[in-house]
Amino acid sequence: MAAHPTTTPRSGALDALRRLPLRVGAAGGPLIALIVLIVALSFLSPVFMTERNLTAVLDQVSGLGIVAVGATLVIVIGGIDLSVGSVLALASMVCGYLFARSGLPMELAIVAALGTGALAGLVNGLLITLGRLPAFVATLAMLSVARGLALLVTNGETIADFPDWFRGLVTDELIGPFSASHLLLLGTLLAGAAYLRFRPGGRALYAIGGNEEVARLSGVNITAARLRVYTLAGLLAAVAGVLLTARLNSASPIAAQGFELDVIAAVVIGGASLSGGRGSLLGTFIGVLIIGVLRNGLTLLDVTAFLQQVVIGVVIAVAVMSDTLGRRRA
Amino acid sequence: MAAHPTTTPRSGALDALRRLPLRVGAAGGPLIALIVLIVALSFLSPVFMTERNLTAVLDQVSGLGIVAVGATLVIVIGGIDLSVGSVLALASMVCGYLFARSGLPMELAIVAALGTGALAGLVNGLLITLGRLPAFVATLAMLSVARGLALLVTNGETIADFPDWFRGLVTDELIGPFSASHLLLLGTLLAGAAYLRFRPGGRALYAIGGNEEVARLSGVNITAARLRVYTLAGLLAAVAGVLLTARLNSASPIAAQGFELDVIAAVVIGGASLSGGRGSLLGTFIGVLIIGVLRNGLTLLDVTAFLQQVVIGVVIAVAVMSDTLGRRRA
Amino acid sequence: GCGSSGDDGASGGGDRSIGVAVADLGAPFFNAIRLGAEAVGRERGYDVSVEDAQGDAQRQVDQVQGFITKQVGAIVYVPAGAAAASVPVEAANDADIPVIAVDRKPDGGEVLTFIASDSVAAARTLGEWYARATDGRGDLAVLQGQVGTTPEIDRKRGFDAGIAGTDIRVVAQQAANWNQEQGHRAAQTILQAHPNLRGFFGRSDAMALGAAEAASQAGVRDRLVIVGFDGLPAGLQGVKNGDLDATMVQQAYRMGRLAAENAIAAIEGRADGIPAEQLQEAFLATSENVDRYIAEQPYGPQKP
Amino acid sequence: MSGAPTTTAPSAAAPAGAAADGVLDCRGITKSYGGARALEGVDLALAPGEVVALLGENGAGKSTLSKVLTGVVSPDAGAMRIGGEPYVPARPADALSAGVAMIHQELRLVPELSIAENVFVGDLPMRGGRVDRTRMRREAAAQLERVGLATDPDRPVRELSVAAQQQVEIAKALHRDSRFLILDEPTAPLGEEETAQLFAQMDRLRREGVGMLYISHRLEEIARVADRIVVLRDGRRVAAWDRGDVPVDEVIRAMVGREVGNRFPAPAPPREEIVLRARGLTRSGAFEDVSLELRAGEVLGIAGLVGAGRTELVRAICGADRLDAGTIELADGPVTLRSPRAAVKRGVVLVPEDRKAQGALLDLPLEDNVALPSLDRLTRHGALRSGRLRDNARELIERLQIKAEPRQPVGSLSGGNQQKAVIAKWLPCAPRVMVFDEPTRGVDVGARPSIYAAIRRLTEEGAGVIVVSSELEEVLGLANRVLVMSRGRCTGTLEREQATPERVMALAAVKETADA
Ligand SMILES: Nc1ncnc2c1ncn2[C@@H]1O[C@H](COP(=O)(O)OP(=O)(O)OP(=O)(O)O)[C@@H](O)[C@H]1O
Ligand SMILES: Nc1ncnc2c1ncn2[C@@H]1O[C@H](COP(=O)(O)OP(=O)(O)OP(=O)(O)O)[C@@H](O)[C@H]1O
Ligand SMILES: O[C@@H]1[C@H](O)[C@H](O)CO[C@H]1O
Ligand SMILES: [Mg+2]
Ligand SMILES: [Mg+2]
Repeated sequence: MAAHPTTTPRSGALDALRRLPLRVGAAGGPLIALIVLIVALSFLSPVFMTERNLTAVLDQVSGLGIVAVGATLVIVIGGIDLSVGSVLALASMVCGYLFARSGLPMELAIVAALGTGALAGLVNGLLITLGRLPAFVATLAMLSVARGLALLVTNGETIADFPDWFRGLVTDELIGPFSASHLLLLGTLLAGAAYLRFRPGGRALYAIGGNEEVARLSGVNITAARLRVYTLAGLLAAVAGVLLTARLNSASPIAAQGFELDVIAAVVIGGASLSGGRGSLLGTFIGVLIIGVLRNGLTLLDVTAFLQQVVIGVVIAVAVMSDTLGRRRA
Repeated sequence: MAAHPTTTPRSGALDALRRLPLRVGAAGGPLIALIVLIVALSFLSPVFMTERNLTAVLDQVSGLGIVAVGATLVIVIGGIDLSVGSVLALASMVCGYLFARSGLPMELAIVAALGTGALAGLVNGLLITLGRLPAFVATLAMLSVARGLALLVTNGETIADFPDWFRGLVTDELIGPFSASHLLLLGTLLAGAAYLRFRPGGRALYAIGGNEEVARLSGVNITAARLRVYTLAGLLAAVAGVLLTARLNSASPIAAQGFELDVIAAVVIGGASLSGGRGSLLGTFIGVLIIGVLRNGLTLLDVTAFLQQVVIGVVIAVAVMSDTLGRRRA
Repeated sequence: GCGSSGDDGASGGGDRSIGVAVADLGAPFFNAIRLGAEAVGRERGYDVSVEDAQGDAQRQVDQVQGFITKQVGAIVYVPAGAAAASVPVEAANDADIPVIAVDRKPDGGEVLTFIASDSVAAARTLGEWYARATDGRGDLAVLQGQVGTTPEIDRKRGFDAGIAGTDIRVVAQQAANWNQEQGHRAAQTILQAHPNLRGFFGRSDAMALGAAEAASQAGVRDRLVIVGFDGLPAGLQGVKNGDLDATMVQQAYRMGRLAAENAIAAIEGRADGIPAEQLQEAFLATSENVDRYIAEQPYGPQKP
Repeated sequence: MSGAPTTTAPSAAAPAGAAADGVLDCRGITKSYGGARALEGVDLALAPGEVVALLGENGAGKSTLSKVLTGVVSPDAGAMRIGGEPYVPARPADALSAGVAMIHQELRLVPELSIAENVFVGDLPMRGGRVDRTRMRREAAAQLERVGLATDPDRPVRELSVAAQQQVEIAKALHRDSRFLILDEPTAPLGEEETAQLFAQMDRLRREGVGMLYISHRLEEIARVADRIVVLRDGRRVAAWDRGDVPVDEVIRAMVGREVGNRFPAPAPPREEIVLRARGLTRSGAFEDVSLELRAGEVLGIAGLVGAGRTELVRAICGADRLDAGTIELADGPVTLRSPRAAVKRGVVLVPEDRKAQGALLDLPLEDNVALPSLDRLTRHGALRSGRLRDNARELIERLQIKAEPRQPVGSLSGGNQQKAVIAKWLPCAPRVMVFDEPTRGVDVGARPSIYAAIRRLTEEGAGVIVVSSELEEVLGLANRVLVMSRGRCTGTLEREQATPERVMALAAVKETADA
């Protein structure tokens, strides 16, 4: 039997070192881009590296990050969810309506909002599995329907003024400088990462995205997995909707328009492939941070508004390119 | 040797009839949905079936239709172009700026606008081929950059007032009730369909989308095909931008926001698959008409804006579902 | 103090800077506010940094947070989203940074002043003019801006009051989100459904211009009375050409200038005299007086 | 059907009294795709501890029957029982939980996942609520060793050669501890050594009481592994023997319904003219310093063990992979082939070893598949008429005797016919050098002659042909000369007369190549 290079024994430490980039996987390039970005901004802006600003960045990305966790799972199975922005707004409106207009206790309103999001996600899943719709079509339909419903809840009006404790979810520091929303983001990321790594259901998602037929032939219940993932994506959009309501102290039916592209961008920048089978939550988190840090930095640096859009586009392209080109060379 | 259904001799006429749905291919379901929609609207609204209203529908979809031709080719090769809305706006602004601010003859301004669109498309293509970026990332970056540039052209201002002959492109009836913009739409569709069907370069696109490696090993020049297709998509976005300028008699840097989803929706409703290798311009045209007729009909019926969004979502889902479920049963 | 005076803000390097957070710079109205603010900044030697929320309230909160981090001397806040979020104002209050709100009034927190057109009164004037121009009869179609926003609500209220008691019937209402293309598309279809239509009220000039274009393309422009709102350069030009019959001229550029001047006054500790609300008059422009408004350039100096 | 040599009456029942002993028993299985009958009233019994060989031409229905047994497709009629109990698998998962596993004919792995995960997809080992990765890796390594694949179980499957992937596939099926195992052409991509290892595993499983259905076109293997033989033709069971060592000719007659003549046409003597001369070809990690010459009208065979670097060598010759060093010269001078396109333009074409990933466009019709390299040629007056595409396809269907219609998507063809489609597309290009990497993988004995005839015709037309095959017999039968590789190096070149299996194997096993 021919000896293959990988079987050649190597020194343990060296081996571990050589594996390091592999561990970060496809997120290696974006990680470097993120670090470059952070270092550059620390030099360019005196306030960038302050605790206050960094927690502000966390504030700004918590919704994006939470929704991106769901989107990562969706993308790992080779799907896509365009409806997250609309579902977020719908959940926010349900929460606001039930509290402010129907007088339900805030806690119940939150539960109902989360239920609404999960339900919307489940419907996406059903359209895709039983209805055999392409995910793009199913979630595009939901994008339209959920937005319409969000507007219908109050006939387009915004709802303002929520209880103090509720707003405290995003403002009050719970542990160190971290608010409940920060912890929620962290918790979601960790739980998602653990699921993808350690649970059979999570591992199976890669198989489904990598080759659905193989997964099916290997006895994986694809329908159940799909339903689970889309429901979760809807639920997490609702979580972000509730947090946004707390953050803005108001529920708006036109919140988060175009949000789906931000979310998918974060996931793809983090190394996931839209054709499925590849993606990690570490990568997604890096993608989320790149977007957050970039926007924050451009504001701090006084880059003019129109130029910001140009710069954001260029940085995204360069960040991902450094990764893909690097990988080819290797 | 096993007999295949297609080898069994059958009566010619019956055979032709049975083949009919196959000829329309994947667009069969949407075609039925479109017909149902048209019949229903004819009953519900007395003006729907008037020549005037139907040409108005054509007016409204001409931009969408022209851009969707490019998007179909992009999707057939397994790509995606998110930048069309921004490129459309950029081309429109270039055209407006050169004419109204720099005093260039309108003809030259148009040529420059088309060149800008093609260039943006070419850059997309280069980012994807040489830069090895996923199409989603490359065109998302372009979405941001082109929008920023469109805003920078006039520092955010709108440009109004164009020559009469130019506005006539969308109003003056050239042949029967059809304006130049209608003919352009038709011409683009036919040229695109002929390219896909009769030109080697067009046929090869299906191979690239079906399995890139197979196409490569068969000697197809994939890089050239990609560059060609994305450049064309940019050029057609610019054509739509010029037409929009003529239609509104003004150029706005925020035109066509979110347009990319409309375009992709039309193509996918028409039976193309986002994973590539499948799609036809007949299908795309049906998809475009479904969107156009639906919006027109709901406005004619004075359905309120919020409800419209709900209805549009539901109809899109049902239209495509009738297709996919039908195909499974067969 | 809750940041409504600038006396303790005179120290610190960031103090010769103003942050301008605008709802959506692609809309000419908002862009004119920015241009006004920037002009004042240039004249007075202040840094004016502008952020564009592109219509997203959440992003705007992030951007205001950035201003606070940078410790700008004052913030000019043109709220995005359906309703003006109070959160950025409260955050600025906490940081003792004075806030000048423009166009849409935050429902919480303390602003130094609120600058806007008196939309209700202006829309009422417009409604009354429309009623006269149509002899108080006929079918009217309305193109709505983004539903739920203050200007949309106020313009509806004012205009309805203006046409109250007449025989004008609103036969179609379609949302066109302040957007010219959507206005064009909706108007084109409405014209099919209502061949006897007498007029359009576009709740912004962009939408009204879209309707005018659709009407002239359908060859029915002459039969219609089309009114807009904003007094954009294109809108005024439209009135001059006969595309529009009337519009209400908002003094967008002036509002931007005023906001920046107030901001500077606050930074320099001279905020005392500034009233809490500064409603700007909006003027009715028709073919008779439009030249005057074109000359006045309410949206700032126009390029040739 | 007259004259079908049914040696033994198709006795539906397996060895006596089997029903009680957990026999997998199918009766009257019928399945059509659209109007095409793939199976018609097939009976089959599989007892624990026996190996039944299921043989038949391409398209006879072997894979379809396997898929029915494993719940991948549902039969239109017929019933199945295991140990007397009704067995109605609606999904593959049902079959797996009933203890029926399968190695699929087309590779069924997730390229992005590691070997270990592929082995355990759908059945991950757990500990304390989480996937036990240590155990997974350990058990995967053990399984890999059993099938003779010495590599790191953490490697992603996409990096593996087709043969290695097949070994992973086998490991995956073996680990399940199934009662029944269906092996659909498991040895097609394997070399002798890997095949021997598989058979050893099958012997072990037989002792453990696993019942196996074994499908193969390598009829020489049958006597070695099979206890019984069942032959399908056109979806019907046409012959069966209660022993495995039936003479190959007899089996072939039953399969094909006629005599198959001399299997390998003797190669014609080559011409003088050299069509390909390669010097010092090197691609690091794959092959080193390989030189070769190919004459017009010559067939050059390349032999070697799996992993010897044959595939990599020919891919590089055809522009599919980059060369690190070396020069290539064609009849009209030296060339640099940076892409397959550049090679195709100069008449150097490749039939790749993995038809599914590299050869066929499964969703597209046959006529588009076989026209792909010659689209320009088929264009007249600027237009590619569908009539010409169809004629082109009809001609190739005729020439290679492909059982398909021009409009049929290649994905719905049987494996052997897909292979023919992949070969067919190059024939209209009149290649000057045509490289076949495993030309007859999955092609039945009755159909191989048409491929061999195509090779013969190419050489008669003056092309040079390179044949890489894991079936030594095929290389020896077709080639004028045989180049042998071991570990990425050329260890020798033998003229047809000298090329005995023993000498080739000796060269293939050479460990150090200092002076070969
Ligand atoms: N999905 C499908 N759609 C239509 N026809 C099919 C499909 N799958 C198989 N067939 C047809 O069914 C028949 C039997 O095919 P099957 O794959 O069972 O043959 P096989 O005996 O396994 O052949 P091979 O030795 O080439 O693998 C063939 O005529 C084939 O074309
Ligand atoms: N049995 C194996 N164990 C581990 N790795 C293998 C094995 N076989 C192949 N590989 C891997 O695949 C690579 C490519 O082998 P390659 O396909 O070039 O060999 P080959 O001589 O063409 O064999 P084949 O008989 O499959 O055509 C090898 O370098 C090796 O890394
Ligand atoms: O008044 C303005 C303009 O009409 C603008 O187009 C949208 O926002 C409103 O507040
Ligand atoms: Mg088979
Ligand atoms: Mg090989």
